[in-house]
Amino acid sequence: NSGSSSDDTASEGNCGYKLAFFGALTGSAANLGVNIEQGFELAIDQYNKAKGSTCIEVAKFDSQGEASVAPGVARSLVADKKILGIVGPPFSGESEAADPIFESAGIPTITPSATRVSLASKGWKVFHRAVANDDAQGPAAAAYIKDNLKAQKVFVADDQSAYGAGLADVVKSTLGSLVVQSDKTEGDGKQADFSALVQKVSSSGATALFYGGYYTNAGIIRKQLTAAGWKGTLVGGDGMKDPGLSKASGVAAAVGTIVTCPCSPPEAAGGTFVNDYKAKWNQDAGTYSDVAFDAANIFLQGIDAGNNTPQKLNDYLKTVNYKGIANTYKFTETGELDPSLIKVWAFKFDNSGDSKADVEIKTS
Amino acid sequence: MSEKASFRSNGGVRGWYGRQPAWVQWIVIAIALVLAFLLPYAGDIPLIGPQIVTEGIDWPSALFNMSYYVLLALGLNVVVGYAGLLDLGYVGFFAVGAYGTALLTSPDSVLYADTGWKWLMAVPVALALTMVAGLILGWPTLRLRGDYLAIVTLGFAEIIRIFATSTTTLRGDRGFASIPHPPGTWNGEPIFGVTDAVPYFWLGLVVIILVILGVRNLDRSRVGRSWLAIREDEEAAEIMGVRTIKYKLWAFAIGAFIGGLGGVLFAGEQGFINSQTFVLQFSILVLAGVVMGGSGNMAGAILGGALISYIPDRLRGISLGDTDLYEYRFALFGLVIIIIMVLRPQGLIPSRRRAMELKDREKEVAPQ
Amino acid sequence: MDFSGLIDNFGPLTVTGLAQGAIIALFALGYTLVYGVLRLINFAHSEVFLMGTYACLIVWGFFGLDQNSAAPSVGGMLLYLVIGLVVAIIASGVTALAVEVVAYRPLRRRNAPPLAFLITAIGASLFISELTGVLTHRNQRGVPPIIQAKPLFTIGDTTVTNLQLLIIVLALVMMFVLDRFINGSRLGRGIRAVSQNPDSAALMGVNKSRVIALVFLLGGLMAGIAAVMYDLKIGVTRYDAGFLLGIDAFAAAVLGGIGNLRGALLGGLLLGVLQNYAAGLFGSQWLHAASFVLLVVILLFRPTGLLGESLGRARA
Amino acid sequence: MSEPHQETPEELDRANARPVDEPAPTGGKLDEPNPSPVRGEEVLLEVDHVTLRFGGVVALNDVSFSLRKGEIFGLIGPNGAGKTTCFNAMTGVYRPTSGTIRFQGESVVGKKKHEITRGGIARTFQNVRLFPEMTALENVMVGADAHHKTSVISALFRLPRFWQEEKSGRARSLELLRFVGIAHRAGDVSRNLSYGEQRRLEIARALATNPTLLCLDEPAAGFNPAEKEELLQLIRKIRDTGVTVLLIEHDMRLVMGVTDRIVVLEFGKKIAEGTPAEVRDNPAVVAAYLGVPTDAA
Amino acid sequence: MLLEIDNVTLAYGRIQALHGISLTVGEGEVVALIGANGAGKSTTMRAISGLRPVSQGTIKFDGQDITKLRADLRVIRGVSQSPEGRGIFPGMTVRENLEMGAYTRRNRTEINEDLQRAFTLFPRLKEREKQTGGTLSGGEQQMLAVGRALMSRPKLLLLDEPSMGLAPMLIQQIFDIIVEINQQGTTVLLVEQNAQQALSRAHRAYVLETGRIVKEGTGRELLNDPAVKDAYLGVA
Ligand SMILES: Nc1ncnc2c1ncn2[C@@H]1O[C@H](COP(=O)(O)OP(=O)(O)OP(=O)(O)O)[C@@H](O)[C@H]1O
Ligand SMILES: Nc1ncnc2c1ncn2[C@@H]1O[C@H](COP(=O)(O)OP(=O)(O)OP(=O)(O)O)[C@@H](O)[C@H]1O
Ligand SMILES: [Mg+2]
Ligand SMILES: [Mg+2]
Repeated sequence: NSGSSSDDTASEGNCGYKLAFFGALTGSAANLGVNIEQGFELAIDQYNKAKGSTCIEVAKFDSQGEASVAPGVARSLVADKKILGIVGPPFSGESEAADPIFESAGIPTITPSATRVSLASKGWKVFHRAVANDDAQGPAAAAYIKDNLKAQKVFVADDQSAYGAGLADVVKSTLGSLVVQSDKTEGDGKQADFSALVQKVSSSGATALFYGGYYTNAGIIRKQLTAAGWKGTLVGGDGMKDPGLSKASGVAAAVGTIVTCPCSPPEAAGGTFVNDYKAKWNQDAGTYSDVAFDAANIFLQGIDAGNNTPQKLNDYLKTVNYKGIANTYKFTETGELDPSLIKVWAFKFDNSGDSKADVEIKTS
Repeated sequence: MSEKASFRSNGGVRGWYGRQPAWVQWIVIAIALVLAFLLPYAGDIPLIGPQIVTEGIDWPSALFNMSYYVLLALGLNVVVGYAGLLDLGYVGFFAVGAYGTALLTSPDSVLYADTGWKWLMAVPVALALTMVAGLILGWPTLRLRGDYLAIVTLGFAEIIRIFATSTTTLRGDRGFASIPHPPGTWNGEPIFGVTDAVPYFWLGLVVIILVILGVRNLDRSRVGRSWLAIREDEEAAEIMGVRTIKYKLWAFAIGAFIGGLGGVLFAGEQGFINSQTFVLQFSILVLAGVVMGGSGNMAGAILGGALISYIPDRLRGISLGDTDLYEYRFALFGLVIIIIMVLRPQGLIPSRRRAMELKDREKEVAPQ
Repeated sequence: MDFSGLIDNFGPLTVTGLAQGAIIALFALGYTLVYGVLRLINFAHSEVFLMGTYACLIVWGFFGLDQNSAAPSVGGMLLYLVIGLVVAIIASGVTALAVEVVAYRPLRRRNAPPLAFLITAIGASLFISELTGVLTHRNQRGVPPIIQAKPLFTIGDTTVTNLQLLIIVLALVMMFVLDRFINGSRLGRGIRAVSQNPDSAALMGVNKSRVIALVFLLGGLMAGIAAVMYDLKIGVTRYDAGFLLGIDAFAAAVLGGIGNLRGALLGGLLLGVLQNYAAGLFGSQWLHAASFVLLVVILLFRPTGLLGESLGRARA
Repeated sequence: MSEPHQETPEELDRANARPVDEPAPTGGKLDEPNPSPVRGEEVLLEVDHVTLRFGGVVALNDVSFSLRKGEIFGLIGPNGAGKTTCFNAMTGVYRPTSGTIRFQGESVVGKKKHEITRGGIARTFQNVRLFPEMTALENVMVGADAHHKTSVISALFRLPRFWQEEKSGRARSLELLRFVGIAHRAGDVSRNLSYGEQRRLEIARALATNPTLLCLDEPAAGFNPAEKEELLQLIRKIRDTGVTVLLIEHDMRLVMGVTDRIVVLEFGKKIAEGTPAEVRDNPAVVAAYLGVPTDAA
Repeated sequence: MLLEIDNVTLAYGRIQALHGISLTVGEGEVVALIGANGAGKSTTMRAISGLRPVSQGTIKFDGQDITKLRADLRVIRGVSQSPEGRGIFPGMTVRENLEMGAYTRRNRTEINEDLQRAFTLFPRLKEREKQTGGTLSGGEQQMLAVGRALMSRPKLLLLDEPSMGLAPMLIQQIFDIIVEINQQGTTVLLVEQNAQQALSRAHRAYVLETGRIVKEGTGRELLNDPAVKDAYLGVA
């Protein structure tokens, strides 16, 4: 019955619709999911406040970040006919499992963080990606290592996740002969003793270690490297851009660690996002909180413009050109961010325990 | 009077059922089957329905998930419950079934150029593969006793997972996408689409029924007797002429086959698999389900298998005060396991044999 | 395969492997002790360890120490270390006893079949680790630098740090003490008696319940020590730390012959070193796979582990 | 009283560790004259110079004897003399260190346990080893299955062979339960049978494998005098159906009353062989085993 | 009365092993319990020592009800059993096995005295002091079991078939030892298949058949009872 009544209530002022977050809210991958959800919810909150009523409702769907759970959750999402758009899914694996369902239901998605290249090549019309894919980030990280760190010997390792391994492979091939050795570890939560990796890094004489993986493993690795007396720089991708890294390793060990991110520093965008976020959630904005905030605003702008069906909203995304706090967004035919808009920044961990914008990386 | 007495001594639903004439039993079975097939519409029952169906996860999808958990429980029940071989790595067979399907059908597979089969074509090959995997696991472990077998099976499952994660052929976390769905069309639409999980559940149900029939046939035959004899006293069994090696291997192979069925269905419904799904906790959970339900009894295994999938799903969206219990679902689940096992060490629906055994054992506890 | 990776780093890989193996061995003792007496795998032992890893961090937190603190002086180091050990031992011991009382004792009262014990243990394990996960938001918790790793001496191109030495020596000492206790003391004899013949032990006046409690307590004690060493070596703990290392420890106990104390030590050290070699030779992603392959191969030839089983026969 | 030698798990492990499926050492003694000549009757089982050592213990020391078809043969001797070990060697549990055992002209050494059973040797155990959680009928049917050919496939699809064998196996098992006198307990779990019933059930289970030779290890243990008398009748009845019986027993009334011939072992060596009357009067046997009445000592 | 058993029943699962037996053992007596295999003799012993729970009836020791007492606490009160099948700790040395017998006692000098006494009673054990229990011969294990049971200085000694597996000469000896122990003040309840020997040494005796006491009397009375003679004393 929700389907029939929604048409009546929705017609006035484009209210009464929902935007959905789809991603991990519980489980071992919840940190990233919660960052994104909170950015997303903040945007809708601000929109509703401006309207003076709960115009657009927040719908949350917890996929646990697992591909095996995602389809069932996605089906329950598409059963809700009031939902016009989805922010998510955050991970590439769950995207593979859930996006076909969204595609078949015709609900537009904007993912703030699923960076697997192949997602854009499946012919999904509802797929949109608000960040650069792995192909953009890898060369940037390599360029930073070569140009800014000027490292002569680089060790490359990854956690075998699709994300981490993909990134590490690009870095490896871009750096070429600078890579003296490489290794792979087990994934997040599957390994805690990295002494073999640490030993290899130490004895390789490398001054930089690129680790393709998430901050959880990276924090441990950084700490064990420091304990073993290795003085080089740890470099990683956006999966490591989280204060959790320094919480594990200790701030002192984390200082100087470089993370690249296909996003601009939110503080650079001016605005009040950073403070608003802190005020609402009582914690600092995390990785991709800002992109999710932007993604939600893109949808809200579209709804405001009268696109009150998933179909219309999806068509709207084809034409959008939105300047948000993290970036300016314009999507290509396949749903990728327009290449001209892709920026990759390097962030550096400092004494605050968090990463601060360092430089924008130019990959010529 | 005597009727009543015998009711008490052989009480409960099972006692009642056992005393009915065959045609009543058939009607009961038929009604149960119809109800099972109607489960996706349980939400439409007034009052009770909303209490049953899940929130936050599509109810038919939850049912489908239950169906492959039930398959896994049924298969593990053959290995652990019937043959008494403690297997802590059963998820390995589930993985082999799913990967077998993916390798033969997914465009991401290295074999795609040569195979690129439809789902249905891949099924028999994938299942044959799991049976071989069962034999490969079974053969070297034949000499091992209970707890040693447990760690070795656990190790095998981990080796399979690590292998899947770390070799390029099995694509690790990248996984296999676009695995085709089962075939068939209805009014020009494919029956097995992406948005509606009901057909998948029905398919799962049909497979479960076939498996139940098959396992029941084996159980009530020389094969089941041999398994039981092996579990009770392996050497005496062999001296009585039971080919223990052969039947242990069959137990592994049949268990693997059923687990593989689960994997094949899973791959066909998801369309995407990667190495993240096949973690150790999964096996341990299924084992907990089998024992909790009542190991050695199919009804118990079915209930246990369904519960381990259903309980966490049903805990979605339930809140106590301000806290959403969903986050606590596995902690609560652990608690539920302890409570069930302490109250019913023989399982929720034990086999008659086990129930009796426990009753006897309880009387023999020395003063404490 | 990277033979040079193994050969070049052979010494350091051995030493770090021994240190990791010593932790695994201490952890494995809990499995072996309980198995020796009750013939059951205490699946919840991993959470006994987990509680130890958190307890010392919490108490260090009371002293204002966290992952960002500066390293304490030598005196402070000893003080904190002892306090951490004591608290971790208590926490692990209490957890072990609680598991015994809540999850096992009711089943023993009912003479339940062995599989039932395994499943309640799994339930207890799930409950404790998941609850910890929720309460810590599944975040990692960093460890204060109680011991600043410093090279102590060098053999060839292999440096041994103070921490590595501490871990290995502590494990050996604890093993020795435990061995003496089990074989030399009256209570230890009681434990051996129950493991060899529970009925006869009762006829000698041994209180079986007390022996069982003692065994859980001893296992908890060793796990507590292992937990502190783990914290110091790894530098981080998390709600699933116990599960992860627990599988290694269980494998080590079985490898050495579950129920055999010295087997646990041997199995732990062997596993730790082998994992490191495998990581050197094939890459770190194969380290667990290698340990399971070793386990399978050894069990094929020795179906009851390297030293055979039985707590009672630990002597032989 | 007897001192039951329990086969502890460790011992069994040790025995299993010995590869039983290595090729049998063929002693080449077939042409040599038979050590215990059989007067024209068919030899069923031939134990030929069998020696069996456990580490330092010599459990059987160059033992030879042979059984003729259709007789009841007694095997007696003090505790630890090697009687049970002899059974174990015949049924494939242990492998002789040297010597051969031939059954119907074929060596059984190195054969698998279930092959030996299918070949026609069945046994009971000194300490009852039933399948405790299975019913009496199921226990016997496990024995009957030894000669069934139902495969997993025909059981799975309920092919005609399954129905046929299941039906005949059940009928035969019930008949055997009746034969040993416990048909009324067919549906009871064997653990709940009394000791005497369990021993009978073991005999029924062994008979179900359709043996040519039935080996009974102290079947009268646990029987009172009246029950022993019944057992004596049962053993005769079994023999009358054409089954040869090999009997280990410490109860001399039973042994002397039922056996046709007896071999006496001591410290693993054969010290006497002959009819019950001959053995009873053999001074070596009296000294080693029968002894002087205890109250006169 | 040192031990009073009143109407005790006991079941193993569904097997009723004891159907309401009553018996008494007076201070300083040797009481024998005879009966066929499976009659319930060992079960009676297990009920007294607390290894099995009784389903009905009471057991009083030294005037106190011990029916629900844990086995190890009964040892402290003075009940000690040499069990059927001997129950040796196979991985412990002979000495350790004997010391296990004194587990509930603390006084080292007394324990050492008793250890010496056990070695005097069974010189063979002294020879084997450092050998592990599992490697002993059957007869030696039996001596060890009896010696171990004495180590707790029991008021009541329960011996379950102590002559089992012993050579004829040793059988004679063990019965002599029982008499000697008894004369030193220990009450003995003796289960024996060797009825001839048992009855001739016992003050009183009970005959057990399928879980019921069917006869009682002095040792000599039963020795001459024709029914007993027929059933339990027949030809060797
Ligand atoms: N697996 C084994 N390892 C070592 N010694 C063994 C083993 N099995 C039997 N023995 C020894 O072999 C000898 C013969 O044992 P066996 O069981 O054949 O005796 P038996 O004649 O059947 O005696 P009983 O009348 O007590 O049953 C004994 O000394 C026994 O201790
Ligand atoms: N653990 C057990 N489980 C089931 N039944 C048992 C158990 N122990 C003994 N019984 C049964 O209880 C009854 C009494 O046995 P018990 O051992 O007391 O006899 P007993 O008089 O000591 O005989 P024996 O002379 O053989 O030692 C027998 O029927 C026996 O089969
Ligand atoms: Mg024997
Ligand atoms: Mg007895």
